[in-house]
This record gives sequence, C-alpha cells and structure tokens, in this order.
Amino acid sequence: MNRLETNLPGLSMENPIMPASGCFGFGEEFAKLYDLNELGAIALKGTTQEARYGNETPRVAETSSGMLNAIGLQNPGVETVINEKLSWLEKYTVPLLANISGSTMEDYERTAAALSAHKRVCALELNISCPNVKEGGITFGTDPELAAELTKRVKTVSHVPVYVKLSPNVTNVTTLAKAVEKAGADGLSMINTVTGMKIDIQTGRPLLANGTGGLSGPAVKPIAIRMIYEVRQATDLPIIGMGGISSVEDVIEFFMAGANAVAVGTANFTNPFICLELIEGLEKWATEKSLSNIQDLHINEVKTS
Amino acid sequence: MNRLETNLPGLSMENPIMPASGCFGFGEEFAKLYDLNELGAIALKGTTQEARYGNETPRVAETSSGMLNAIGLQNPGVETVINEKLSWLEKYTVPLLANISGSTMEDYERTAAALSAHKRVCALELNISCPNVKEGGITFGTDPELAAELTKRVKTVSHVPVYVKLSPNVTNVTTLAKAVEKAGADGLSMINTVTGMKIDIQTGRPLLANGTGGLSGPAVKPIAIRMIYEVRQATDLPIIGMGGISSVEDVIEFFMAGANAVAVGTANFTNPFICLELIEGLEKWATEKSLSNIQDLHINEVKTS
Amino acid sequence: MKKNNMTIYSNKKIANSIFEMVLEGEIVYDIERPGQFVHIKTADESPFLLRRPLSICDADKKAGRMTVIYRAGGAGTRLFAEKKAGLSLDVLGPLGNGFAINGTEVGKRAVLVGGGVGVPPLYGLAKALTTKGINVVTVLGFNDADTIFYEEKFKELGDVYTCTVDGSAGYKGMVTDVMKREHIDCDWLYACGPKPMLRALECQYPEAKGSLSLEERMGCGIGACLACVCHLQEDPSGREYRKVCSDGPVFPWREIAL
Amino acid sequence: MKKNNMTIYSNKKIANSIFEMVLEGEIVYDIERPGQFVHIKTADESPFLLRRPLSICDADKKAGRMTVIYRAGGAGTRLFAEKKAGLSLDVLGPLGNGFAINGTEVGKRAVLVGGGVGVPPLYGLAKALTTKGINVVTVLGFNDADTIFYEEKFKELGDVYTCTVDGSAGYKGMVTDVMKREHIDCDWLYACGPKPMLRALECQYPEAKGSLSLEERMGCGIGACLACVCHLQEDPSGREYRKVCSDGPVFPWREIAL
Ligand SMILES: Cc1cc2nc3c(=O)[nH]c(=O)nc-3n(C[C@H](O)[C@H](O)[C@H](O)COP(=O)(O)OP(=O)(O)OC[C@H]3O[C@@H](n4cnc5c(N)ncnc54)[C@H](O)[C@@H]3O)c2cc1C
Ligand SMILES: Cc1cc2nc3c(=O)[nH]c(=O)nc-3n(C[C@H](O)[C@H](O)[C@H](O)COP(=O)(O)OP(=O)(O)OC[C@H]3O[C@@H](n4cnc5c(N)ncnc54)[C@H](O)[C@@H]3O)c2cc1C
Ligand SMILES: Cc1cc2nc3c(=O)[nH]c(=O)nc-3n(C[C@H](O)[C@H](O)[C@H](O)COP(=O)(O)O)c2cc1C
Ligand SMILES: Cc1cc2nc3c(=O)[nH]c(=O)nc-3n(C[C@H](O)[C@H](O)[C@H](O)COP(=O)(O)O)c2cc1C
Ligand code: FES
Ligand code: FES
Repeated sequence: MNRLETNLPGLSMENPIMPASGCFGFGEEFAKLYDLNELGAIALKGTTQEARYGNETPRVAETSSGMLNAIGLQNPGVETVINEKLSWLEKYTVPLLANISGSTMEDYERTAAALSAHKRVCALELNISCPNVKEGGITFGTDPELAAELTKRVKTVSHVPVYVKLSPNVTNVTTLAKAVEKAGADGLSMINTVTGMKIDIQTGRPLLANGTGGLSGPAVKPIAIRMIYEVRQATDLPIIGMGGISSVEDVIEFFMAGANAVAVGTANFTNPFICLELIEGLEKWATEKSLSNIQDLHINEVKTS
Repeated sequence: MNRLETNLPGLSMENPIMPASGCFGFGEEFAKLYDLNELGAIALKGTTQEARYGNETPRVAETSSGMLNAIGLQNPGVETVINEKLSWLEKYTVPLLANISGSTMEDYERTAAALSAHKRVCALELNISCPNVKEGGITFGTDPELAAELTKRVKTVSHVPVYVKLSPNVTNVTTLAKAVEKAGADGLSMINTVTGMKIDIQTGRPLLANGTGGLSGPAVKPIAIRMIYEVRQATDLPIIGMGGISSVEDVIEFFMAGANAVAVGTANFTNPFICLELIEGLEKWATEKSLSNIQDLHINEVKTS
Repeated sequence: MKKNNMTIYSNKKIANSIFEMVLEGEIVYDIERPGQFVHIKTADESPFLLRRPLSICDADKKAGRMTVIYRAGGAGTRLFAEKKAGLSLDVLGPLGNGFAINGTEVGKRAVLVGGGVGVPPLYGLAKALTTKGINVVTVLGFNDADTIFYEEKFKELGDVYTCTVDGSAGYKGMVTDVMKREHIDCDWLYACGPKPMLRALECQYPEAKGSLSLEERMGCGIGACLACVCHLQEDPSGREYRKVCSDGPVFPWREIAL
Repeated sequence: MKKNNMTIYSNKKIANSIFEMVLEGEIVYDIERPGQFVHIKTADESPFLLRRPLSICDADKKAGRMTVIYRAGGAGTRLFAEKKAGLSLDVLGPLGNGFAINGTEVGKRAVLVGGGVGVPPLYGLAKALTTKGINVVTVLGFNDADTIFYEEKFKELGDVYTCTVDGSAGYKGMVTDVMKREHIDCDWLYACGPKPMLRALECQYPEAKGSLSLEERMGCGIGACLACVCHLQEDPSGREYRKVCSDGPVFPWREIAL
C-alpha cells in the first residue's frame, strides 16, 4: 500500500511533496544531493518566452522567520529550457510541473504551448502572481477578469492540465480562485510570496536592489493556511499548498486546511534535504495513524467554519 | 534639546513611541510597572458603542515570529470607557489616542463624538480594519468609498484630529490611504493585523475559537515596511507606523520607510518594559548620530524607488 | 511583580516528558500564595514570541529558590528542557492571585485534586495547609505510570490516592471515580487540571468550599490583552467576565463557567 | 558536498569583533582548494532561516579540522560567537570552486591582497602557494589597529604589508595606495575583499594574472536559487552571467563586472 500516493490532474505522484518553483532551479543542483525520482513532483523555475536576467543584486534579504526575494524571474527563456533543461530531465521519471510567466497574454500563450508540448511536462503552473515583475504579471494576479481570461487562453493552447498560482496580495483570494475555476483551471497553487520590504538602516534605502521583494518562509504560513482554508470552502479544485512549510506537522496542517499536495520553497535553502526528510516523516506519520491514504485527511474537512 | 520630541495633529509627544491599541488595555496594568507619562502617547483599547464580550477562547495562538489574535474587540462600551477608564487616566498627562470601532457608520459616529469630547482624548484612531468582527468593520477597511465616507462622517462629529488605521489585507493600500486623505483624515495608522489561521493538527480544526485571527509581530514587519513606504510615496499625511516592532533598529527602519511615530503591540507581551527600553535606546542612538530631531530621518527620504 | 533573569539552580527529568526546574532570583521574595504562576520567555533569539505560563510549585524564601514542574510538550517547553544549570531565564512574576486558605479551619480536612501538569501548584498548597494544621488528602490523576511525579512528596504531607487513565499504576480511571469509590468527601476542595476534570468535580461536589485553578492561552499574562478571559456562571451573556491571568488563575468553585 | 554536524573544536576572539573557529568533521576531507566556502546554519530553533557563507581559512586533513574566521557583526554571526567548544554546527560544504594555482610557476611571485574579512581565504591560499614554491607577498587592509588579525601568521609565509584606513597601525590608507607607494608589482595577483577594493586593484593592475573572490548575499549556496548572480564584463546585457556560490566565489580578473 502506498499511503502517500497522490493523483492530481496531470500529476501521478508517489507522494504529495514537491519543491516549489524558483527554489529548486531545474533540479540539476539538487540531483547531486539525491535522486530526484524520490520527489512527488518538481515545480520548475519560472520560465518566460525570452531569456531574462532579472533584477540586480542584492536579491535576497533575511527577515524574522522569513526571507524576501526579488530574483525577477531570471531564466534562460523557453527555448533553452526545452532544449537544455527538459532534455536533461528526460533521464528522470518524476512528474514535472512547468511554471510559466509573462508580460502579456501572448507571452503566456506561446510559452504554455511550447512547454506543454514537451513529453516530460505533466502540468503547467501559471504564475500570475510574481510580484517582482514590473509589467503585466502582477495585474493578472489581482484582477479576477484578467486572471480568468489568461487562464482561458492558456487552457486553449495547453496540452496538459493547468494550475493557476494565486497571489496572497489581494483583498479577496476566493474571488480570484472562483474566477480561474470558472475559466477552466484544473487546479490551484497557493500561495506565492507576500510583497514586503526591508530597509538597510545604514543607508536608509531598501536592502533589495529592486526595492520590494516577496516574503516567504514560516512567517507567512498563517496567511497561507488561512487562504487555502478560505478557498477550500469555495471550490473543489485540487490545491497545491505552499508557504512556510518546513516540518511534517506543517505538511499535515496544509492538508487539513484543504491542500491536496504541498510545495516546499525556502526550506530547501535552510536544509537542502528537506523534501526527502518530509516524505520520510510523512510516511511514518501516516503509518502510525494507520491512514490508508494521505488524502483521507480531507474526509473530516469542515466545510464551513 | 529634546531629540525625540514629535508633534503630530493632536499629539504633542515627548517621544514618538506609543503602545499599540489592544496590547495595552487602558494602561491600568502597565501603570503598575512604570510611569505612563514616560510614553510618547497611548493608543487605547478599541472601543465600541456598546459593551462587547468578544470571541470565545482560545483567542491567541503562537506562530513563527508572530502571533494570531482574535480577541474580537472585547471592551466595556464607550460609556464605561469614559466614566471609568478615561477618568482613571486623568491623573496622567500622556497624550491619548482613542481607538474606535463599530458595526455601522452610526456606531462609529456616536462613539467618536462621545470619546472626542473627553478632555483627555487628543486624537481618534479609526479602526476600519479589525479582521475579527463579523459585520461591518472589515468592509470599511477594504472598500475605498466606504472608508472615505466613514472618515468624512467621523471628521464631522469629532472634536479632535482623526487617524485612520489601515488594513494590510487589501490589494492596494495606497488607494485606501488616498481615499481617506481626501475625505479629511488627519493621519494614518498602519498596519493592523494580517488575517491568518493556525490549525491544531491534533483536532484538525482551527486553533482559535474564531477560526481566523490577526497576525502580528516581527513576522509581518516586512509587510508593514512595504506598505508604509508605498503610502509615503503617495501622501504627506503623518503616519503612525506599527507591525512587528521590537528593537530600536526596527523603530529606525519604520521612520526611514516613512513613519512619523510608531506603535508597539505584540512586543509588550514578550517584554512589558519594551516601550521604555525603545525610548531610551532611540534617545541614545539619536545622540550618537547627532540627530537634532528624530523627524530629520525623513529629510533623506526617497520619494520614488 | 518583576521581570527578572533567574538563574537555573537545577533542571532535571522526573518522569516521562516531565521536568522539575529550580530557579533562583528576586521574584521568589514576592511570592504571596501557592497557586501563583510565572511567565517565562523561551529563549533570547527565538521564533517563539509568547512567554510560557508555569505554576509555582514550591518556594523556599530562605534559599531564594522556587520550583516549577513542566511538561516538555511543545516547542517552547522543549527549549526549557535543554537548559543546563547555571544558565538564566527571563521570568515575569509572580502573577495571579493563588489559593486563598484563610477560610479553612484547623482540624478540618482539605482534599487536593490534581490532574497531570495541574498537580504542581497543589504541592505548595499542600505545604501551606499542613503548616496551618489542616489535614490534607491528595488525589493525583495521571495518564499512565510513566508520567507520575511527586507522589512521594505528597505522601509526606498526608494520604495520597493515585490513579491513571490506563490503570498502569494506582487506581484505574478518573480522579472522580476514585473519590466516589473511596468515599472521599471534602469540607474543602482544591483542584487544578484539565477542564473536564474540574467540571466533573464541580458536579460531584456541588457544595464544596475551596477553589480551582484554570488554564487558558495567554498573551500578556498581566491582564492587559484579554486573551485569557472566561465566562461567569451567573452571567452567560459575557457582560461580566474574569481574566485567568490577573483575576485568576484560582477561582472559587461555581464562579466560572467551565 | 555534504551536510554535516561539525563539532566546534575551538572558538575564540582574535581581534575586535573577529573570531576564529576551528571545526571538526567529514566535510574537511572533501575540501579541494583554498577559497572554497562553507554555508553554516545559525541555530536550531531560530528566526534566522538563511545560512551564513564563510570562507574556509585553513584546513588540516590529518587532524580532520578546518578554520573559519568571521566577524560577529549581524544577528547570525553573533550567535556563532556565543557557541562554546564541544557544541556542533550544521554545516553545508565545501562549496564553490576556490583559487586555481596550477598556472603559477615556481620562483615567481604572487601578491595576495585581502581587505577585512576578505583576508581569511588568502591564508589557505598563501600556504598552498608557498608549498608549491611560489614567493608570497601579502597586503592586508583593515579598518583600524583593533581589527587586525593573522598578520603574524602571514609573516611566516612571506613579506607582509599591513595598512589601516585610519592609520592606527601599519601604513595609512588603502591597499592600492600602499602597493603603489611600495612599488609592489605582481606576476600573479589574488584578492578578496570589498568590491571597491577589487575594482581599484583591477584598475591598477590591468594585466594581472590570478583571481579574485567575491561576496554576494546568498539563498541556497548551491546554484539553484539565482540569488547571487553577477554580470560579466563582456556581456552587460546579462544574457550570460555567473553565480557566485557555484561558479565562484573565485573568478579570473576581468571576467566579472565589479
Ligand atoms: C496559569 C497557568 C499555569 C500553568 N502551569 C503549568 C505547570 O505548572 N506545568 C505545566 O507543565 N504546564 C502548566 N501550564 C500549561 C503550560 O503553560 C503549557 O503547557 C505551555 O505553555 C505549553 O507551551 P509549549 O511550548 O510546550 O507548547 P506550544 O504548543 O509551543 O505553545 C504554543 C502557545 O500556546 C500556549 N499553550 C499551549 N498549551 C497551553 C496550555 N495548556 N495552557 C496555556 N497555554 C498553552 C503556549 O503558552 C504558547 O503561547 C499552565 C498554564 C497556565 C495558564
Ligand atoms: C563566499 C563568501 C565568503 C565569505 N567569507 C567570509 C569570511 O570568511 N569571514 C567573514 O567574516 N565573512 C565572510 N563572508 C561574509 C559573511 O557571509 C557575512 O558577513 C555574514 O553572512 C553576515 O551574517 P550576519 O549574521 O553577521 O549578518 P545579518 O545582517 O544578520 O545577515 C542577514 C543576511 O544577509 C547576509 N549577509 C549579510 N552581509 C553579507 C555579506 N557581506 N556577504 C554575504 N551575505 C551577507 C547573511 O548571510 C544573511 O543571509 C563571506 C561571504 C561570502 C558570500
Ligand atoms: C528565491 C525564490 C524564487 C522564487 N521564484 C518563483 C518563480 O519563479 N515562480 C513562482 O511561481 N514562484 C516563485 N517563488 C515562490 C515559491 O514558489 C513559493 O510560492 C513561495 O516561496 C512560498 O513558499 P515557501 O514559503 O515554502 O518558500 C520563489 C520563491 C523564492 C524564495
Ligand atoms: C491582542 C491584540 C489586540 C489588538 N486589538 C486591537 C484593537 O482593539 N484595535 C486596533 O486598532 N488594533 C488592535 N490590534 C492591532 C495592533 O494595534 C497592531 O496594529 C498590530 O498588532 C501590529 O503591531 P505589532 O506587530 O507590534 O503587534 C491588536 C493586536 C493584538 C496583538
Ligand atoms: S493574558 Fe493578557 S489579559 Fe490575560
Ligand atoms: S545562492 Fe542560490 S544560486 Fe547562489
């Protein structure tokens, strides 16, 4: 019996744990540390139509139980991702979730069409919420109509299921979730980073070259749990939950809030072996609790508070 | 020379440091620990027209570098606040900022009129952002038009300057800030708590009896700094900054982001003497830097990023 | 009430997950009654902001020491368990009102009922009562044999009935079962433990004099934040209420809605 | 590259705010070159999530020990300073590529220039070079007399020129000033320190062979997060770039846009 087996649209996973987009590159570095096939899936680094350098450095700053990042979507562009990164990944069987971003709807469409045609890509993750890109990106994630239109257009061109990654920087995340659900999204990823800032009191200027950055890590976990819980009351779409996960207890909390799988970002920096440790710990916990499958955690789900 | 002297509408303060609303009651408990006149000001516990019991317990939960609270605006009602709390406070000279809340605009108006007529109340702080009240409260804080109308109506009845306390749970805090500025607000307080949740994995249910709660403490500081910085680019209104302050460096960071005074909430629970320590530390720092007045930290303010 | 860096005189495991820590410092001299508590910071640079409330178990003003007993269950108390003698802890206290024993009369009997980590404050109380010449009977409830502590210490002060939920030591069952079976009736009843235990006691001894000690999640610990309120039996509307930290943690029977 | 709990063999203050820590553990055996670094977790339960990158200053494979030197400046390194011998630290490493010295020829001279906490990796490099028979001259720049460290250690390996910004010890001024004044020219030049220092050196010795070591704020430390990228001089567009953690921290002169 595989207590951790998890099947979501496009993603047939041995376990529900994957590294989060942007915190794991395209897997090459971590492949030196462990066998990538141990993972439930991999969310790949955000990819855009053209290559991007991203923001100047400093790109990261530490905050209490969190970090700010403003990488700015640096990536080699969809062509190179396909020719170099995905072909390298062909030697693995772990399901891949390709994270895509863009400045315009056309950007997204082209990148989605190209990536989803690759045989190793099992699903797309639409990053409509990256707060570090000046044009486009952020608007899609905060306006339900734009988000819905983008989802619809990407769904039309995509060969694989589409997960929409929601931004926490909104007044009402449920409205966004419902809008993209209606537009045909196959699942949701949440949450992306919370926009924040740190000022260097030596200089009086923002510490990140970009000014603002995205807050991640345990500091944002209560926000993620709240939003997933809220959205779970409003939709049955599968949810890949993330935001501050660093322990098995956190994974369980995300499931109880309504997540069907989880992604681990920042914790990979503190401990590059964290994903493996969580998989092992979760298996042990599920065995102790005689849980036949981890998805059974949802059976007791409270649908209204 | 008083390097820390700070004058804001209604508030002539010896220093720019005050305890935040809800974290200091009406001062009675802390008066046993130190002389309240040492403080720059006191933001009083949120007061409503009628007495309220608030939510059931548990009302607080700990999170990484933060805490959730769902007190639910427990308070004895404006009449008792005036007759008992404010008369007790008559023996002190420290400026008082009366924090008010309500379910309807009329509630706010009546509470504002009554409190602002008391000779010890120097300014009002309109809590339009408390996330723990089911009706009314939250809507005012997320809808610019409602926030503006509420501000206008309270301004009409108030005998003292009015600060509007902004919620971080919005897509665009600047829109809110500008709306209440146009409606006549004399200043802004920011930020209130960020809505969050913690699930007790033993029971599978939210740990707080209320379900969600408000996140405060160092975890939210990057969010507060970002929002204050954003709002500072858009308005010259005085800003009372708060959200995770627990060190002198934090106070300086808030000033550099654009705050003109600061409030300290959660840190009073970790260290009940924190406000005094910050005042002392800030004085020392200003002396070392030969800063003639703490407000000079704004001279180098970067108006666009 | 003071905020003090208290020195750890000793810190040792006395049962499964249960530790006894002896602390030295000025706060000891301010202790007025058994049943008061201290509010302890977990660590200097720590993601845990809130202090942990722990009952004062015993105080020795001559030596300037006090004892707390805690279960290293969560993240904060596990940090306490790691601390070695000689280190110091940031302690706020003494807080709360404690057990009032002035009503008790010499020669009468007081029954003290403790459940799990509700047992510690009863030890100081038992000492105070016996010093005053009151007969003390203690009923201690634990989960299992491995988590029993201080049984011997209480025996020095009077009769002790111990029970465990799983029957692995002493009587099997709840404290109220034992008390019924052994026909323990009480002029004065003092208790500290989980709410269901307190509720059962109040139900079984509707006339008892004495008091009970409550637990509630706390913010400030000094009465300012209203995290720890509880309802009164007489006023379910909630217009009147009590704060566990500053009005309690000890309350008369039948005052608080349990 | 391993993640290892290394034992602190010693940890002592060697100058104002500057500490030397010797660590024992398996990572030592994986060290390939001077100039590699380790990524150290600050504490177990801590609000500081990010590891701290510190250069390997010296390694003794026979004893299974390595030395790091750090400035206890911020919150994380101040925690390091408090750790006593015998405790352990969670270390990831060795990381990065380090200094390549295979091009250097016996009998030639190598000039090593270090600024502040850029000095540590040069010590291992100086040892490797002298072992190979290369003449080593070291130029050390510090803020003031109180922050000087390892001057004597470098003197055992060759000539040392020390300067301080405020003139409180050695030459007054910047390393490049001293080098100009003393007509130090170099076949091979190796440097580690603040970017302005590296920029000035590159400008003053436009033909130098050798390499420089860079600092950048890091996330993962292993090349996955792109926190630590830098531009190439040849491609200001940024289409090509380098990662300080995995492509560096050591780069040839004139490769990176400083
Ligand atoms: C007045 C009073 C006296 C107490 N005396 C004792 C005692 O003598 N010995 C003992 O072992 N325990 C005692 N407790 C319970 C003790 O405070 C908690 O077990 C402890 O705070 C849990 O902290 P943690 O780090 O283990 O758990 P965590 O889960 O990390 O705690 C997270 C937060 O929840 C709070 N919390 C969790 N459980 C409780 C609880 N049961 N009661 C109150 N707050 C809680 C913590 O204080 C902290 O703020 C007392 C509680 C109160 C209110
Ligand atoms: C490859 C490399 C080698 C280094 N070698 C040494 C060495 O041998 N000795 C030494 O004293 N210092 C060295 N540094 C600098 C050292 O990493 C920082 O001084 C240290 O991380 C600061 O941590 P903190 O806790 O003192 O400061 P904090 O301000 O608490 O740090 C907050 C965050 O910023 C990062 N940070 C702050 N300053 C720097 C910096 N200058 N460079 C990189 N990250 C920084 C921290 O790593 C942390 O993530 C090196 C840096 C790099 C990149
Ligand atoms: C350095 C860094 C880079 C990231 N890059 C991306 C990205 O390219 N695309 C994306 O959708 N999310 C990106 N994220 C967001 C994460 O995938 C994740 O949603 C967020 O960090 C919350 O999870 P965590 O707290 O576990 O890190 C990035 C996060 C970090 C810290
Ligand atoms: C227990 C508690 C109660 C609060 N009650 C109120 C309130 O009544 N009115 C209000 O405007 N803000 C209230 N707040 C919000 C604080 O005033 C402050 O805006 C917030 O906690 C952020 O600051 P901090 O991180 O320093 O705590 C409360 C916060 C806490 C923690
Ligand atoms: S804990 Fe703050 S009022 Fe009791
Ligand atoms: S620190 Fe992550 S790529 Fe260099």
